[in-house]
Amino acid sequence: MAEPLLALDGVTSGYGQIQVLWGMDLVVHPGEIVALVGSNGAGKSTLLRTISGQLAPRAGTIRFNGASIGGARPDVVLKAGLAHVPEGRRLFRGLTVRDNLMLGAYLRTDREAIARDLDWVFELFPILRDRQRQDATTLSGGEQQMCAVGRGIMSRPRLLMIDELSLGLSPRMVEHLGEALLALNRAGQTILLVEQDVMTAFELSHRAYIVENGRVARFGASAELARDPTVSEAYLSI
Amino acid sequence: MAIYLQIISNGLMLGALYACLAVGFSLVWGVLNVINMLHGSFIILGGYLTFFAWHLYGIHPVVMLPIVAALMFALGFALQKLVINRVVSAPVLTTLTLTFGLDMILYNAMTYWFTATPRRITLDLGAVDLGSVVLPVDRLIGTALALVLTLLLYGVMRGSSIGRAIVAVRMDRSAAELMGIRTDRIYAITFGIGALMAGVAGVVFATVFPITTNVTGIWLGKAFVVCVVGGLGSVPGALVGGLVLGLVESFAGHWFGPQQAITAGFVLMLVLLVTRPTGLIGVRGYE
Amino acid sequence: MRSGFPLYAAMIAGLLVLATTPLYADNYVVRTAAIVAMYGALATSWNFIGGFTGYPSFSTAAFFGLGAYVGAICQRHGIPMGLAWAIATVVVAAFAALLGGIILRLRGHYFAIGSIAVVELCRLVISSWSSLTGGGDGLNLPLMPWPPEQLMRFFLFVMLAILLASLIATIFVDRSRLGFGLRCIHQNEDAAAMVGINTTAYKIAAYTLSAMFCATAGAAYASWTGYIDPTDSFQIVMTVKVVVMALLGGAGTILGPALGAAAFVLLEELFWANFLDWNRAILGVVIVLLIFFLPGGLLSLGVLRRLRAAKVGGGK
Amino acid sequence: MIEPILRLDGVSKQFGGLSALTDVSFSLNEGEVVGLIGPNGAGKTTLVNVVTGNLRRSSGRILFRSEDVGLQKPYQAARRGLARTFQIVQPFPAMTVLENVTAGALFGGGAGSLGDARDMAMESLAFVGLDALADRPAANLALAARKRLELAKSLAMNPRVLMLDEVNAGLNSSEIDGALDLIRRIADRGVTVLIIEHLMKVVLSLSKRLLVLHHGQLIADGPSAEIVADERVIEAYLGAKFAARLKELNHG
Amino acid sequence: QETIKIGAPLALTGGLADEGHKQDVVWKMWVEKVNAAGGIPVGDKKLKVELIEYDYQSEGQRASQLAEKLINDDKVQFLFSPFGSGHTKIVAGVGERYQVPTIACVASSESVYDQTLKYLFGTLSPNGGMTTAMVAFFKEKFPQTKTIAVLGRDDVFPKSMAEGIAKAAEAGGLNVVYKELYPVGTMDHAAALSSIKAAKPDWIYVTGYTQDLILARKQMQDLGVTAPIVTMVTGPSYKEFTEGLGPLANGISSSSWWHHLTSYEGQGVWPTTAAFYEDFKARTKGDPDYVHGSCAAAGEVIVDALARAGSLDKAKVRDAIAATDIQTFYGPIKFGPNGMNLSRELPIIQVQDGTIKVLAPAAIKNADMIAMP
Ligand SMILES: Nc1ncnc2c1ncn2[C@@H]1O[C@H](COP(=O)(O)OP(=O)(O)OP(=O)(O)O)[C@@H](O)[C@H]1O
Ligand SMILES: Nc1ncnc2c1ncn2[C@@H]1O[C@H](COP(=O)(O)OP(=O)(O)OP(=O)(O)O)[C@@H](O)[C@H]1O
Ligand SMILES: CC(C)C[C@H](N)C(=O)O
Ligand SMILES: [Mg+2]
Ligand SMILES: [Mg+2]
Repeated sequence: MAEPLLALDGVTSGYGQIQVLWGMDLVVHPGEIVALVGSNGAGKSTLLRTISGQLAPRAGTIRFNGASIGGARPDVVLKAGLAHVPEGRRLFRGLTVRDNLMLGAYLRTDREAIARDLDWVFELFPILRDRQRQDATTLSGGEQQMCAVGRGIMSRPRLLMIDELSLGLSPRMVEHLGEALLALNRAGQTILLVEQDVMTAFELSHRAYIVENGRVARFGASAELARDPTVSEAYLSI
Repeated sequence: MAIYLQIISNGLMLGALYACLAVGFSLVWGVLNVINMLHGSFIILGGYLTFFAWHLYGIHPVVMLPIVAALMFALGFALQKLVINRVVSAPVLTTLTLTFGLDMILYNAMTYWFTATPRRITLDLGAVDLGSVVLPVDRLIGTALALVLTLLLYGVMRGSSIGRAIVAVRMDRSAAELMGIRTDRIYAITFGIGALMAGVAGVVFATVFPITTNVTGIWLGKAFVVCVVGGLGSVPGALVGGLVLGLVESFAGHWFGPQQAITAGFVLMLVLLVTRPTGLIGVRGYE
Repeated sequence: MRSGFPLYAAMIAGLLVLATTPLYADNYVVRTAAIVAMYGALATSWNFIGGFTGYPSFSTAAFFGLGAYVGAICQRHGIPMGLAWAIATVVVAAFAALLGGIILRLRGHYFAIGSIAVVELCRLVISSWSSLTGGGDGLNLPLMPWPPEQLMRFFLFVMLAILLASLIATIFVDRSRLGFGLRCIHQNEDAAAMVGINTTAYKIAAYTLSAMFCATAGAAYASWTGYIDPTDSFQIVMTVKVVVMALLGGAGTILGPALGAAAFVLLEELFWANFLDWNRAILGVVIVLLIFFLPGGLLSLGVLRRLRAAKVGGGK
Repeated sequence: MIEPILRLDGVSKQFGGLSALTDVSFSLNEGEVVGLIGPNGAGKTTLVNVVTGNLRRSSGRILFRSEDVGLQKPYQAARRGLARTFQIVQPFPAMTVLENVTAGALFGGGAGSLGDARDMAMESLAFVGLDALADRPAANLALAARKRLELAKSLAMNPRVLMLDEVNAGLNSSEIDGALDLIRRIADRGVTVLIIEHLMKVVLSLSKRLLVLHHGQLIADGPSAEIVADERVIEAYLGAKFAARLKELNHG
Repeated sequence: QETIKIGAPLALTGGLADEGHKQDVVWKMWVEKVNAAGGIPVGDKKLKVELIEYDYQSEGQRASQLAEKLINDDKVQFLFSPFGSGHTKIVAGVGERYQVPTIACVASSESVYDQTLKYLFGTLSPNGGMTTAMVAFFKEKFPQTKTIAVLGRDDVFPKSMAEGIAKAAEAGGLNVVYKELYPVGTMDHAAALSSIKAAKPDWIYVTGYTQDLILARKQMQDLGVTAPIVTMVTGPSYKEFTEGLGPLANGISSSSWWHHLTSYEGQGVWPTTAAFYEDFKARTKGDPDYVHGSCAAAGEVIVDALARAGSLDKAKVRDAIAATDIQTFYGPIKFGPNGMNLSRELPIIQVQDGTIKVLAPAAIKNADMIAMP
């Protein structure tokens, strides 16, 4: 099988005294959508922060696209083609929706390509086109999530990591975002998705990892996990 | 009526100087969220550099402009990176007190080396007499320079990706990191620009006002007022704020006498603080 | 949980040390003690708005100066000294309440700037209102016909009384729902309103408290020096000094500000006696070091922790 | 009929040009548990903000126990018994969990003294099952606990009406089940609950009655069962796929 | 071996640094001379003089603190008060409290002395002496003078001068077309000057300390504000003024308390004005101005008083000083009931091509008044 795009091997990480990750192993192959699910505090966001360089791994290796990026600065990681859409959107107050999107392309210089990608984001999320001059932080939660994802796309990443896609979104919005992600993926975008709503996660992803207390508890093809009774018992009780 | 033309032109010329004086302060405040009590001393330091270059080596102030700019940028950059950066995200109480402490050091050093004796650059450029209005040439030049420099900064902030990054960092540091922006560098650059603008303001002032450590507080106070009047962290804000303050002081001075001139400025500031905390221009993204 | 004992003990001890200086030290030391007490009172007052409520107020010099002027004007109109001080206190408290209603709407940096502007504005108004204040001439107060030692002792005790009053007020507030409410505001003003705290009223109360004792101190100071003028009565430097003192001791604690004031004044004396040319710079260095290495103030030092008593209000 | 405890009457809210709420009218009856759903940006949070005085309504009347409270300040709302939780939880970070709740009891709950307030606080901490963490600083609670803290704080203010803005967002299934049970018990105390939620599972299992906001307008108000079948609601909010999923659940 | 200690809080840095250094120079000069002569005779022995100076950095509160320090720690028997009426008021208050005789050499505003301070004595004569005489003199020289504009610094001395001149001018039949005070720290006089320009006065009278005046003069030039007579008090009394302004200083008139062209004789280490002038010239290469003269005279007052008191007893010395009636190189010194040196004819001066000329009194005049160039 082809060389994985992202490969974590025994990564541990945390904040100050608090250790959160206890040796995570994880791979993402080009063209995949991989989902990370797990309860609150499991360490999903911490994992993403560690990959994107906001936290330095305390042990283990992170290889991206053949090169080791463990402990590299966020800008380096991003340049390498790894974008991180943070939990809770984190849009820039005081900047219009458009400017927020443009900041996604901060490290890029190819003007016309940027313009094309902006258009493409507006097609994915038409509401943003109408609101492009509004202060991004006065958008509703859902609108903000779209803007955040769009901002991630604007950096033209090899791998797009999204934390808590559906947090605070209406079912319809989740569905809409889901379709958007699938469309992205069909266009060749590899995606690592952190998701609370396990059902959505399994529907969207090819493979999934279940994280518990900073370790991988289970992983495998999403369809199979979804069918697995023990899993649905723990996570799918609607 | 002639008198009013004069009053207005006085106000505008003064205002341009104020704008130039405040814009760096406003930027640092807006972006680093730090009230830089050093600003007044930075201005005077720029003035001293200009004066001694002129006094000892006969270097013309205009020639000193880029040199002072470079030196002050370096100073500001270093100061932020080595000292201020360590508390940059602390509450206003901490940062303000820190810069105040730093100012005490710089102030003391300047008073010790240069003494409090006011220094003056006398170019004696005369004045253009338009009959009803007289415009001192040195002020005209100062005004022009002030405007050019301020607009230059605006161009940088608005056009360059550095400018955009500065705003992003101003709003959300860690999210900015995820955009590939190096926040520590941006902070240092911003503070550098702030010091740079203070320095060049000093150069301009050296030809118009006396240079002495006694007035650091006065200029700092003006910077406060201009910022609040115009709106924080914004170049256009500083420009508007400066001009408004200049005019207000000029008219108040004419109508109610010089004693009320300065008071009027502060009253205006307090009123705006309460009624329109974002200033006349308001807080916006760039700038 | 927390016992007030070490707190009170330390407080009494400190006051006694200051109060007994006349017994063994010369007048200049007594004067220094009085200055310590005065700044102690100023810093302790600042603590209400700056420490408990977390509003970066730089108005101290305004209240001090106004107190001085109101007191002076009263005395010049033949009102006896004590009464003049009382009037000064009340008038300035009222002024602070009104002013607070306006500028306490501001937050963070805007409030800081606003509160500094107040100092400048007061100075300008006082100096241009010559008919009442003598403008730049300043005002002379009736000199007190006492021998210097007695005079000095008198003002030492006056300043100590003001300090004590401000400390008692602090302890009282700290234990009351007011203190608790203020600390909530400090933490998160919106959430505070959400749980039913009348934030506006509470902030005004804190601001007024922070003004009162400054006013009394100012009025007393005026009677003491016998001459005041605008430039020396409204000094930005003084305003910031007081804040630094509070931080130095530990903002938001009961004894911290007073302790910080003592430490600061003594340091200043020291540098001043020994390095005239550089004393200002040295103080600057002290401030910088303080910010970096002692952000919690002296009371965050292990030894003194136990005096820290006032942790988040009323939590008992 | 009995007087509704909270009644909105033609309430609108504009932000500059944008109209976040348009002529919204409905009323809540004492003890009712009502769900408020609607797409993102429909104006749900804005609605809550307007009722609690965090935002000033542009027009219309807001009646609490038939008293017009349209101009009240947040703290007044709190003292009247109009409590709410925040979509983004807002604790007093440096205070302990207990102190956080004590604040609610003391200022909102009208406790006579600090002592009483602490007792009331302990009680509602026990109620939400946080009593174990009472002395932890609120800052380092995990999300689920923080949301419970938010609830405990509101409870300590012994509210008449409690508005919950997405208290369950970000919780996993087991945690949600806990929350559901908790909210039910709150309702059993006779507290009127307006629950804003995107997780239909939660909304449906709690509330017999649903309000649907869309583009700031109230497009539906009625029994849950009917609402989820309502074409416009499906169109505007649920989406065909989810509606289908719901159906088979109800049958299966 | 006991010494006579004189304490001097001085502004060696800050806004009044220049002025502070003037005082510093002369006093040091005087102390050396006295001690070289074996000291000051008190009773039957001669005591050396020790001068203790502290820098109060031009900050009033520090001035009073240092005064206390001088009295308590250094146990000085006399105080020399610092420059200017404002700070003199502050220091005098302390001296009074400790009953330490305080000599003010650079405070000339009655308001300083009107507060019944028993221990304060001033070697300058009241400001009044500089206003009425000047109005009369200018009207005589420039009969067409009808209007005057006054701009003064809002500070003890400059303010009292501004008000004094306005009164005197009205009394003298002039019309005051503009009278305003500018606050301490004003950097821009454009507004005021523009208003003055519009009023077209025959006489412009500006008061302030040297640096204010240089600034004002320069901005007058910039804005083309002028009049036949331009007076600045006390600018031209100082060489800093003329040096700072160069040609711009020409034509500016002023008044002063003393000028080295005077030829007084009397007791003390300097028998004649000339003697003082020589010494000073030799030491500083510059001309002395009234501040120098007045400060040196302050020393003489102490010498004389001690001789008569015959002891260092505070009260005795104080009474001796009060009874002073001597002739010195600086002129006669005799204190009025309020402790100020009695009025006398004060020099009216004008800058003419770069140097100070004396226009009056006739006795020492060395040039005729010219109109502003
Ligand atoms: N900045 C921080 N400092 C200290 N501890 C933190 C910090 N951020 C998170 N933690 C702790 O790390 C653990 C994992 O947090 P993380 O946010 O990674 O969980 P998560 O899986 O993303 O949960 P959620 O679904 O709520 O986002 C939690 O116990 C949390 O309390
Ligand atoms: N302060 C504001 N200024 C301008 N527009 C605002 C402001 N607050 C909210 N809005 C707008 O009002 C609309 C309603 O926002 P609101 O937060 O109430 O939606 P919501 O129903 O809570 O959405 P979500 O479920 O995502 O939280 C949104 O379009 C939002 O952009
Ligand atoms: C500068 C001098 C004129 C001082 C002046 N004599 C005064 O009383 O302040
Ligand atoms: Mg997370
Ligand atoms: Mg919402």
